[in-house]
Amino acid sequence: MNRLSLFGLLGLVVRRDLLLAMRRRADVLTTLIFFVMVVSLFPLGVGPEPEMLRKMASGVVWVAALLASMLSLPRMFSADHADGTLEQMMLAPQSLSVLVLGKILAHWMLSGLPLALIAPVLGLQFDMSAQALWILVLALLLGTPVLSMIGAVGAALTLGLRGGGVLVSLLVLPLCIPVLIFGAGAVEAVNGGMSAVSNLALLGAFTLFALVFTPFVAAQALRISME
Amino acid sequence: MNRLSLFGLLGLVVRRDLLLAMRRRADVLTTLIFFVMVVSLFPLGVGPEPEMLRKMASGVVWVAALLASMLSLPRMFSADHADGTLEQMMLAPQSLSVLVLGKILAHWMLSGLPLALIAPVLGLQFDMSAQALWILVLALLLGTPVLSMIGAVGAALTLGLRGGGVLVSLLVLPLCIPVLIFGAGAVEAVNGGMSAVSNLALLGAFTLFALVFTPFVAAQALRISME
Amino acid sequence: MNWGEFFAMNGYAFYVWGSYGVAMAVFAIEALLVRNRRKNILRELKLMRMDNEDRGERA
Amino acid sequence: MQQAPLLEVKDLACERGDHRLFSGLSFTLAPGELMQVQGANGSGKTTLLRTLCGFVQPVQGSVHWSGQDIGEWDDDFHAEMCYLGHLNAIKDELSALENLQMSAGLAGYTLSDQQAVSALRRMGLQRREHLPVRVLSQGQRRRVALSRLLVGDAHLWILDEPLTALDVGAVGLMQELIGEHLSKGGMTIFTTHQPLQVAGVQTRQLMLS
Amino acid sequence: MQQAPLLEVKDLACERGDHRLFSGLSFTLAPGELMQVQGANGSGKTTLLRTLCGFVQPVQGSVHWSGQDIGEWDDDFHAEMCYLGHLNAIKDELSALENLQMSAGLAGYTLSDQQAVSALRRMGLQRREHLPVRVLSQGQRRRVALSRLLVGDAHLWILDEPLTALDVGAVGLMQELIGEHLSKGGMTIFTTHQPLQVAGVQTRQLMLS
Amino acid sequence: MAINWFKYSAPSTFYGLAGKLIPFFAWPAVLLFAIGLYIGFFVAPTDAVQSEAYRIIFIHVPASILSMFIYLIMAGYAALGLIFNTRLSSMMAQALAPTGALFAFISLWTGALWGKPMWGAWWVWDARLTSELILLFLYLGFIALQASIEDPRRADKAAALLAIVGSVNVPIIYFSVKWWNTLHQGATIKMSGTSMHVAMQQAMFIVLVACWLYVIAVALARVRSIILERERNTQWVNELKEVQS
Ligand code: HEM
Ligand SMILES: Nc1ncnc2c1ncn2[C@@H]1O[C@H](COP(=O)(O)OP(=O)(O)OP(=O)(O)O)[C@@H](O)[C@H]1O
Ligand SMILES: Nc1ncnc2c1ncn2[C@@H]1O[C@H](COP(=O)(O)OP(=O)(O)OP(=O)(O)O)[C@@H](O)[C@H]1O
Ligand SMILES: [Mg+2]
Ligand SMILES: [Mg+2]
Repeated sequence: MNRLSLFGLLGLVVRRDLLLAMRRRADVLTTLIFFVMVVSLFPLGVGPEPEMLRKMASGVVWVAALLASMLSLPRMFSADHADGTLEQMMLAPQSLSVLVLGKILAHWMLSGLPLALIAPVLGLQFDMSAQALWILVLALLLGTPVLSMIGAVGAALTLGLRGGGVLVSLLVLPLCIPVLIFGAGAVEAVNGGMSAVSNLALLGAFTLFALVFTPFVAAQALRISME
Repeated sequence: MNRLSLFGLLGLVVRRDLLLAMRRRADVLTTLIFFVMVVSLFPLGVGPEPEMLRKMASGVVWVAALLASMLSLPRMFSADHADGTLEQMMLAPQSLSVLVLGKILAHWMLSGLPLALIAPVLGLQFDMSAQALWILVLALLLGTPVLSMIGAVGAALTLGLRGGGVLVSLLVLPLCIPVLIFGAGAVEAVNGGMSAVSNLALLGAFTLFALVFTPFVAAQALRISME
Repeated sequence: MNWGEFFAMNGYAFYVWGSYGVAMAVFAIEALLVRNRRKNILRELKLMRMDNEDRGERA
Repeated sequence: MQQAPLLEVKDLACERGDHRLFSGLSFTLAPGELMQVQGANGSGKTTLLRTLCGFVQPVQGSVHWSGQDIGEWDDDFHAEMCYLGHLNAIKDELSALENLQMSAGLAGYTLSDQQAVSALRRMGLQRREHLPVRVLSQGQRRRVALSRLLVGDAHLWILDEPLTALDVGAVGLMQELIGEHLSKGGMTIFTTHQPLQVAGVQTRQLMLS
Repeated sequence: MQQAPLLEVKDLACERGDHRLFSGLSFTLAPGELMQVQGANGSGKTTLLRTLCGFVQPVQGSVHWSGQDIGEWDDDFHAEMCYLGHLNAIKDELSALENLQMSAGLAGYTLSDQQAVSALRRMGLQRREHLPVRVLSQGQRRRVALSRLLVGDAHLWILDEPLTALDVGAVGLMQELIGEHLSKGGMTIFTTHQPLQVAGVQTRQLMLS
Repeated sequence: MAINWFKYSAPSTFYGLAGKLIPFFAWPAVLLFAIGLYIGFFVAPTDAVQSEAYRIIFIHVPASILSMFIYLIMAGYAALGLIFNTRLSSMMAQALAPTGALFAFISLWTGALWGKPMWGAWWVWDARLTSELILLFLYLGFIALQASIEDPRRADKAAALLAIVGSVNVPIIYFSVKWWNTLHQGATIKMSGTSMHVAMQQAMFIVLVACWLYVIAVALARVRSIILERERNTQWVNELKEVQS
């Protein structure tokens, strides 16, 4: 019997969540389709003027990304909670934070990453320039992990509650506003002829900051919710 | 023992759902707050220029209303399902459609109506004109019942399923697009100096059409889900 | 300065009195809600106590 | 003297998932009769009762009520029956009184405060009529659900484990109530894992394996 | 010969909601000992076991493992115990083999296919190792969960109704497994509503009222 | 003589103490409101630029300041409750949240009514306004989370964690909103350049103190109800004379 290292454990959790997601693919696709749908609703609601659409494109994509990752949040821990796996995770002799980090990573790979990859296609619908599209993808790649991380805290806090779905959005959306601002700001900076570096750097800084604290906080939240 | 008339029954169901909502006020408020929050996210993503905000206002409010009523849908039947009241409703010697219509009405009073009433405040944030605000409220009042009605069918179909939340959005959102287009279009017509009457008339027609069919369809969907 | 002028607030009456009116109304409503909450819990406690005594007598 | 049967079940077969629970089940129930459905956990008792109500469509056979097939949701039948399932169908947020009135309303008739209170009293819920059901104990919650039987005028009672969470006194009361119901020409079909004896009535047994 | 107790519970009191379940509970458990927690439904058995695991914070008293308070989530303690609750902690989508390997991974060690398969065989799951757990019967699902006990090296087993859904053969196997575990110096604390006798070991009883 | 503070952190003793303290905060609050508003409306002169509309400031600024302070205090209490497991501090946090939300609302409302005559718009997406709105959302999240968890101990801990995460985020949110706003448009209109009259400062300060007293009184009154709700099954609650009568 070989003991697992911390990294081994992290890898295991990520592999496990991805495997489970592959076995029930519908869940992953639904997030993506929701994202596409919300973004596509806008031109319908706002009207087809290309000038305006181009201006609002990055904002709309970011808001839609925010909402789409909100929607997939309640599922982050609930399946493990319902079948008792979460109990076993909390009894693991390793730090729960590492397990939570693994789950966050897997969540990002299944929600943030696909959104970032499909965003250019949606950006084209809004007539964004090639450079802006690049920055949009980069910003999404840097920013969406924060959504998953703060989201993990919210999901852990609302675990098993009635009306969890709207509640988790209510808790998490305000905390994600900085990411939204700098994420959407990056593209707009490029559109305005400025450099997006400072925006992207800030997004990266948020990610690092969140990476340090949120797994621990989410682990504490899980402990509170399990009692 | 006095037999209840159909109207009496309808009134009873509506009163009952409103009473329950009053006893657990948090649920109602959460939908409303979610709506306010999503609307407020947009300027943060798109930027604070009043000119552009004014143009996109009605679209944003409509999309947010759509999302907010989507999110409150799963709760429409799930509480009654979980505690067995739904079984008793289906055994009522009256038409199930009437009961469903009552629940739809109550849902609208608790989601659509508050959204319509708070929309002017949000419209002010986007610097909309007084006339546009009026039309916005009117359009919401005429259009949101359709969302509740189509939503009831979706909620009934996904009753008790895993991942019901996103699933119901997927089913219902595409069906609600016409409402979105004409609802947002009404305000834009006024902004463009045209009359909003045709838009509003169409919304009203949708509502009547849905009123005739959806209660029956939702009742059938409930029967299928209960098996 | 007479009262009419005072209440007119130089044309800004709606804004000024709207602010103070709502603020004071909010304070009053909050105080009322707090009092109601206390009344409710006290009534419930009394009911519970009577209920307990009732059960004690029967036992 | 035996009356003509009102409920007739003919050659019934039910499946859940891919699994055949029972088949070729036939029986009749006449006014004044009491029938207990027996069987191990998972043998299909609940499924049978829910088939009688019309929630579950049988894969074969049919259920008749006074000669008519109830296959298609039948409001006349529903007006004459009262079903009490595993779930209590009461709302935590409402008081016992409100719950009873709401249930009556959904079943299609109005109930004065007077009638509702006296039914609740009969079920042993004195002075608890106005408390939110949330604070009641499990047994008391079950009693609120059972008091629906008292206020309705259904001919056929379908009771799925009515004795769950009830104490000895309440079990006695239930036996009494069922006895009264039968003596007025009612019918009862029920499941239970506890013994239930109604004085002066022979309980018919239906065994599911 | 009696060994020094490893698990010590001192003056424990637990509440759920506003309700005091038990208080002043003290006992010790030494290697080779077997303890059964008894009590009516809702008397707090599950709560006690979950308090031992650290899920529930006691309102008073403490739990010690080899002399150390486990009040603050203690990884050393967790490395030496194995908890099996009401829930099976298995994933419907994965096969029995994958489930066992994942559980081992979460408990901090890797397991070769060889080891996992032989544990599953021992639990009577031959030729079912690669089926998704979804299609297994309730008893077989419980067996998958129990096979975790075979592959770990925990000193203390905490089992909440381990016999649920098990047939006679599996109950015998469980008695055998617990006997082996105790003879190797392990400890077991469990609850059950069925009788469970381990040959050659006296079961200590703990009564919650 | 040293006061036994620990004794007062028990809900049973604090219940009585709070009951005695409330009048000492409530009446001065009323009095100071009256004085402050008198000075504000009758002593303070009319502003050269904003005419009479500026008088909104006497309620707007105290409300704004308090809405922010209350969040900090609430988060502090919540953190204390989480770390030291003192029930009373969690109850205080719970009691403060609605008041904080109401002050945030008053700030937004009065600000909007001020903005219309000054800027010609009820609302602009200015950094300060936006972050006040987000603060209101944070309050609502705290209240909603606490309200939707049945078990009070879990509710306390979960809400406390949320409040702490929120208070770490508040500065980040504030600065990002500021940055976002200035990136897009020039400086928004500011209060007239003239320095404030002494009477204005006095009025504002007195109303501020009055608001503080009001907050304390209301929080104490509310925490008394919360204590009763939470401790409904204890002996001492049943022996209270307001329950006995
Ligand atoms: C919805 C609209 C408004 C909101 C939410 C709002 C919010 C705030 C907040 C949070 C503060 C406290 C800031 C601090 O103490 O540092 C404040 C103070 C202040 N606000 Fe507003 N405000 C609004 C509208 C206005 C308008 C329209 C004006 C003036 C024309 C204004 C002028 C001031 C002044 C002068 C102060 C106090 C001076 C200071 O502390 O710097 N506000 N407001
Ligand atoms: N929706 C469903 N899909 C698939 N299988 C089902 C479904 N509902 C029930 N079953 C299965 O049908 C069988 C019969 O269930 P039923 O509830 O009728 O049993 P029962 O006799 O009432 O048992 P108990 O004594 O536990 O109440 C069970 O094996 C159950 O697993
Ligand atoms: N989260 C909770 N909040 C409030 N009360 C709870 C909670 N969890 C359990 N309880 C109550 O605590 C009591 C003890 O529950 P517990 O699960 O420990 O009982 P048990 O002895 O394991 O019963 P069983 O034999 O049915 O498994 C029960 O009355 C239950 O209703
Ligand atoms: Mg059953
Ligand atoms: Mg148990």
